[in-house]
Amino acid sequence: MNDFLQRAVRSPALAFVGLALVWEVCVHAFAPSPRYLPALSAIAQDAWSVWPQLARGFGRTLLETVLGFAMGALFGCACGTVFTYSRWMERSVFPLFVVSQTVPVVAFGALIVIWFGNSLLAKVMTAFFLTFFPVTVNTLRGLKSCDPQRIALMKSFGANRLVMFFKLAVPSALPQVMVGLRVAIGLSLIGSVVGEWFGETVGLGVMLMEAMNADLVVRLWVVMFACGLMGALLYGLLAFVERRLVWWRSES
Amino acid sequence: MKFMPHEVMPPAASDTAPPMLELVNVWKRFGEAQARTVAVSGVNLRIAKGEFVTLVGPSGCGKSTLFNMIAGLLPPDDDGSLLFGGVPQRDGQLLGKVSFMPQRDLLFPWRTVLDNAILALEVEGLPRKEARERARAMLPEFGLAGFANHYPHQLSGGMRQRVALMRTFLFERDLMLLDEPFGALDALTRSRMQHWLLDIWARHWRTVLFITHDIDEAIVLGDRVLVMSARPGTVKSETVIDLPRPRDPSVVLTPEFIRIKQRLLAEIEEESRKTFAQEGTAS
Amino acid sequence: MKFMPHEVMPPAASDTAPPMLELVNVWKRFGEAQARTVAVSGVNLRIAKGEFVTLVGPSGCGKSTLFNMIAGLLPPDDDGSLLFGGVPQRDGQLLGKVSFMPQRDLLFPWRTVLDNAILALEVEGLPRKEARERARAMLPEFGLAGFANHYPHQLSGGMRQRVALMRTFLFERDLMLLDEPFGALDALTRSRMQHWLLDIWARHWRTVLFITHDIDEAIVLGDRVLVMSARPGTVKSETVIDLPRPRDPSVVLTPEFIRIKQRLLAEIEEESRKTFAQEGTAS
Amino acid sequence: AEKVSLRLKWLAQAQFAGFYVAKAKGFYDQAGLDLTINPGGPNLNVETLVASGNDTFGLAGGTETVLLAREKGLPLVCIGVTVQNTPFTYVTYKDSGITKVKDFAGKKVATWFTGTQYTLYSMLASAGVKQSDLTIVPQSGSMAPFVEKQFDVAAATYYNELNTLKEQGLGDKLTLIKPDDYGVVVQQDTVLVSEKYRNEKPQQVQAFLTATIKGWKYALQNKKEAIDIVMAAAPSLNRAHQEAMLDEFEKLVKAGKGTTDGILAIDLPTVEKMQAQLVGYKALKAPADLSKAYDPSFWTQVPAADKKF
Amino acid sequence: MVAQRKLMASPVAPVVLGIAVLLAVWEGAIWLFGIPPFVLPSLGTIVQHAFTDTGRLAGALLATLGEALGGYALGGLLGLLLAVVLLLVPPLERIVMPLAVAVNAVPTVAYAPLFLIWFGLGAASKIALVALAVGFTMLVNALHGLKQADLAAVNLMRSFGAGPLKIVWRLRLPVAMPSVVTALRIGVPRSMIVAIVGEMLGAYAGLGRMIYESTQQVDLLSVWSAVLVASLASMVFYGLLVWIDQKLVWWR
Ligand SMILES: Nc1ncnc2c1ncn2[C@@H]1O[C@H](COP(=O)(O)OP(=O)(O)OP(=O)(O)O)[C@@H](O)[C@H]1O
Ligand SMILES: Nc1ncnc2c1ncn2[C@@H]1O[C@H](COP(=O)(O)OP(=O)(O)OP(=O)(O)O)[C@@H](O)[C@H]1O
Ligand SMILES: Cc1ncc(C[n+]2csc(CCO)c2C)c(N)n1
Ligand SMILES: [Mg+2]
Ligand SMILES: [Mg+2]
Repeated sequence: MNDFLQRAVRSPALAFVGLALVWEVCVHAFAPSPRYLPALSAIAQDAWSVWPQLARGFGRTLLETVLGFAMGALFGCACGTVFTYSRWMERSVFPLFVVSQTVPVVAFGALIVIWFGNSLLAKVMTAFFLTFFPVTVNTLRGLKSCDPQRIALMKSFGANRLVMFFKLAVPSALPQVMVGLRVAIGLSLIGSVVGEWFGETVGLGVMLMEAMNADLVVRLWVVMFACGLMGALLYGLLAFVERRLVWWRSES
Repeated sequence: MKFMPHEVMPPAASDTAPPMLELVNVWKRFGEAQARTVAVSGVNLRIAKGEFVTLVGPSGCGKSTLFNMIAGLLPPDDDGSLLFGGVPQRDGQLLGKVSFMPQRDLLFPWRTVLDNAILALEVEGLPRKEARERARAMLPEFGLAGFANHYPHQLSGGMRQRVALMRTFLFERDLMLLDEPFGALDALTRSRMQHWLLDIWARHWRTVLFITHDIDEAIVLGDRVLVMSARPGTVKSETVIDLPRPRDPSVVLTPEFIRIKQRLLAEIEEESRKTFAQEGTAS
Repeated sequence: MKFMPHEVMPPAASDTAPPMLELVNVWKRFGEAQARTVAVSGVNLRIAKGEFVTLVGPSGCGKSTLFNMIAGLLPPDDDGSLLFGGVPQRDGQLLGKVSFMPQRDLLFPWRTVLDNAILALEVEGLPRKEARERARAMLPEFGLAGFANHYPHQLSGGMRQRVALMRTFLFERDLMLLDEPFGALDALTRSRMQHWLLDIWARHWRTVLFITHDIDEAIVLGDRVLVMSARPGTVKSETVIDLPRPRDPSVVLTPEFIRIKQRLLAEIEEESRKTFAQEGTAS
Repeated sequence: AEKVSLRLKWLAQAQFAGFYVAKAKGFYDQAGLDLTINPGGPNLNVETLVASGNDTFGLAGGTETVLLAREKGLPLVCIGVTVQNTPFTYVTYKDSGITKVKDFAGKKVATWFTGTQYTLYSMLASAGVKQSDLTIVPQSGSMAPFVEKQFDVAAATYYNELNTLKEQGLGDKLTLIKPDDYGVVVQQDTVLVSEKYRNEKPQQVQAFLTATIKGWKYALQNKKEAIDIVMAAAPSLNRAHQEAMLDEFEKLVKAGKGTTDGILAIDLPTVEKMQAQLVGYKALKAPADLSKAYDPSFWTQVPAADKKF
Repeated sequence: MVAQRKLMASPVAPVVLGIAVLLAVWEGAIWLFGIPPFVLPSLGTIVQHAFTDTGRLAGALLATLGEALGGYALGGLLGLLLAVVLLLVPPLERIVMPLAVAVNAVPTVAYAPLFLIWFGLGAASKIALVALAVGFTMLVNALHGLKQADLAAVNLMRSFGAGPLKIVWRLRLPVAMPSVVTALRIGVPRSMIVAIVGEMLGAYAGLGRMIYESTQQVDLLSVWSAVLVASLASMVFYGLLVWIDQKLVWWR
């Protein structure tokens, strides 16, 4: 019991409760315009008033995010790998990746709709588009930073490229790849939300647009909290997987 | 025991069959211009199948570099050539044919002791289960019983070296290159490992090239002891050790042994002194 | 030379002043339940100021762990205590007071030889320029002349060890902990470094604790030789070496030396044998 | 039934009540159209989507957008205009002392640069104020900077931004400076179809326009039901805001020809006037052939009973 | 033959080839599928248009570049700093990381209205948005990198009496360098795009404003040329970074 209490005190949850309290008290004490900072209770109330749409939107956006992330992660890892082993591919394709990342997808909503229709796919593609780049860069860096002496050792065992890749390169790169994935999961969420601005009817992105259009500041906060929650959940899940996958202590 | 000037051939079979390994005028230079280091210079060497050759020399003289070239990990400079069974070897052709133990242990931090040991077997394609069983049986002999599932960061320096040693022994090849394999071991563990090595060498008619800083070890183990000169490292002398085998540890007390040892020591010291005399430039 | 059973005090000053370092019933256990390894068990030890104590023992017996605790890097288990100048030391209080050379060289790959050597000086706050000058002057004595601007990956194993050694020597503290500092060096380089160490020890009245696997080295250098038992490691015996100083390298041929050596060897071998006898569990 | 789609210029809201009502009441079905309403969004260019054939019909920007799109070679035709008067006004705080366009001189005036800026230019011209006499700054979607008094004057649509300001209690603190009062009329919310579709399937175009007009008439006669229908399409909207929007929008739909001729009437003389202004500001290189850009023939054939109140 | 080998080895050739392939695919698709110019204009016309409008483009690019660079520097610095602080105070990490993750998961565009209120329509709001986006990537990467230091090396530093700050400065930061550079790489196109998207939602100047307004006025060629300019700028920016990177990790 005591142990439990101690852990509860030290857990971040308590800090969050504290933070929320400070927020609420400050808003009541200083009464700033809700445009700057609405009360937490007001945000909760507003969330409650639209919870069925919120729940549906959350589910929809989650689906888009996860699908887009999965595609982006796979593609990113694959590209990072190809770039590691082919300098030529890296030099010729990588700059195009950089270019692609500067293209503001939001500006090309019409093209997205023309190519992918008013479908789930369109949102998944925008999520994918934001996801693959950080994964590629981190995979590339992870694979390239493999200890040359260990590579030499594996070579002396007559390891072919495939064996070398799976037994040495992948475990060496894994920690760095996971970092890429952690950065990417948030971007994937952003991608799907923005994707929903292209003629979607359900989703957090739609609610966000509506709130912005009607200047509903409190609703804006509700959607922001929903996005933050989803992002944190997905990130937490990823961090959990990472602890399972990368358990060893680093030794440089 | 005879002392032979450099370039004289090793004994026995060497005159008839082509040597297992032959180095002709092998060079290795690192860096450019001012920062140039000549690590290995004009090494000529013949090693017959089944020989046990030990290599001693001052620290930094080029021993590990030579090994790296023989293992196929480092291309020699274009001047000379490297022959294996009489056939010249091009870059990397020797990979997978030589069991090589590098000076640093290079264990993989994400693999347990057991899985580090079977690394080479896995590369060869042996099923993991079978490989593990073979390795597990060896653990007690390497003083690692009970540590099968430990990770490298949980091991002592000597234990790490023994795991690396196991990994090398499990990768069974005709030519073994061992770079200071017993450096971090205490006397008894060291002599145990020596026994184990000699046993494998004798039973499987392996060829062994062995770097050490311990002259006793070099003499007790070797058919021949090569002394490398200070940088730019080359083979300065070869000494055929014709002490009878099996050699008892007490052999170190025989006058013949002591004579060899003193001569070798003097030679190495001469070379070592050169290292310290080199002022100002990396030769 | 007298052989003393464990717990007998070291010679000289020890009866009057408090010892420089005192370990009382120090334990260290790693892991939980089944996977538990008792690395150090109930070590009692007193080291007087100015003493040179060498520590030998089978590989994996807990020597490095003991050093880590003395250096303040690893907290001992709660059972015992660690006193420095008679004062009990809490966690980490010894940091910065002991010059410690770890078993692995731990050079920083992004620093040149020179900058690796001055690392401790920089931490102390010495201006880089000055620190570099001091280090540069030492390079030839460490056989590293001309390698000031090389990076660690361009060095041989022994050269790396010498850089680590320089780094430690430049960090001047009353107590030095050296964990197999000469393991990767050839005979002459080793004896040079030994000389250097003895010189520093004598001139600056330092206290030295020194781990080695080389019994000759342990006897030639030490005022006392401690033998550690197999895991769970504890101090099994202490031998006061009263060979006169300065000791010539030829001392190893004296009958007295040989007698000590043989006894110590026997002891270590007995312990080492236990390591190999341990079947199935990590004690 | 023919599968067709309509692309709106923005998300579902009361501004588009006519379409949602027509769909919910089955007007499109009865006309043999299986219509999907696709919401719009920022940067979702309705003109491109209709011109490329991705959507059959579009509810797009105003007169200026139609003309600009035509000039860029988009094969679009306008078949109806929803908003008959300029739907936006310039607002300022009463305490700023600004009451007319002449007072803009020396002030910071915000406007949308989405075509709306030409309205401002025209207003300034008609009042004899030079553009260089004031600071014109771009305005974003949010009215916050105006509320924060970062500008003296800002643009606001009657049906949305102005309501937002009113909801924040600023209603009676504002002065409105209306473009229409200066003879500048910009009709908005044009119904577009591609030339290709118009030529190939005129019956469907006719059916769509008739049903849409019926929808608008029904919506404006049954506003509560209309709001119910809109709210069903986008449940997280604020009902009061939508009701206010429909009230204001009704005035715009019924203004000018909207009442005299009927809902969605095309007022070509006004368009021509706008075109002249755009050419004057070099937004357009040359006057377009309005008979190609506007096709009132479908609207004409809508029975008067459907389009007149 | 030799000339050909030389060409293959040159670092520029693959880049040129990559771009050439992109061009070929682009123009080929227009030709093959008869894509009308309002859906996808030919690159030739875009470039041509860009040259007729250099004044406006240059001004817009300058504004955007300023915001992107400012936010990039600020975010990179703050992210690194925060990573160091979190490393030094582990309990803080458990509180701040989930918060940072949640903050990062909210789409940039959702902050835009708030940031426009808080920081105004000028460059400050965009700089803040960019800093937020780049800062998080840096935080995650740098924190990972800082933790990569070998425990034994940390202990060595401790034995020299080095305090946490000295250990960070002399050991952890150099170890983290590759990770930091990875974050900087990901940050380049991201900073540009966030600045652009921020501008689309409200700005006095910049490529984003140009893109938004041109879209609304169906001036699609202007949209494309603005995007082209943004992409070229980030490619140059990225190339510069790669060059610095090669200088930075000199010890490999
Ligand atoms: N972090 C750790 N976790 C678990 N076990 C450890 C850890 N560190 C050391 N050990 C165990 O403690 C024992 C003693 O290790 P230590 O490094 O002190 O040995 P040593 O005497 O220095 O040996 P060597 O001469 O081989 O270096 C070993 O069995 C080792 O496995
Ligand atoms: N990659 C490299 N770049 C530059 N110089 C190198 C490189 N590798 C080795 N050297 C140099 O080559 C020389 C020989 O190194 P090598 O490792 O072969 O010595 P060694 O005989 O094994 O020494 P030790 O006994 O100390 O391990 C050294 O002077 C070293 O500095
Ligand atoms: C003709 C016309 N132009 C601009 C707006 C204002 N507006 C509403 S939403 C939005 C985009 C925000 O991302 C803008 C600028 C309007 N209502 N009507
Ligand atoms: Mg070596
Ligand atoms: Mg040790």
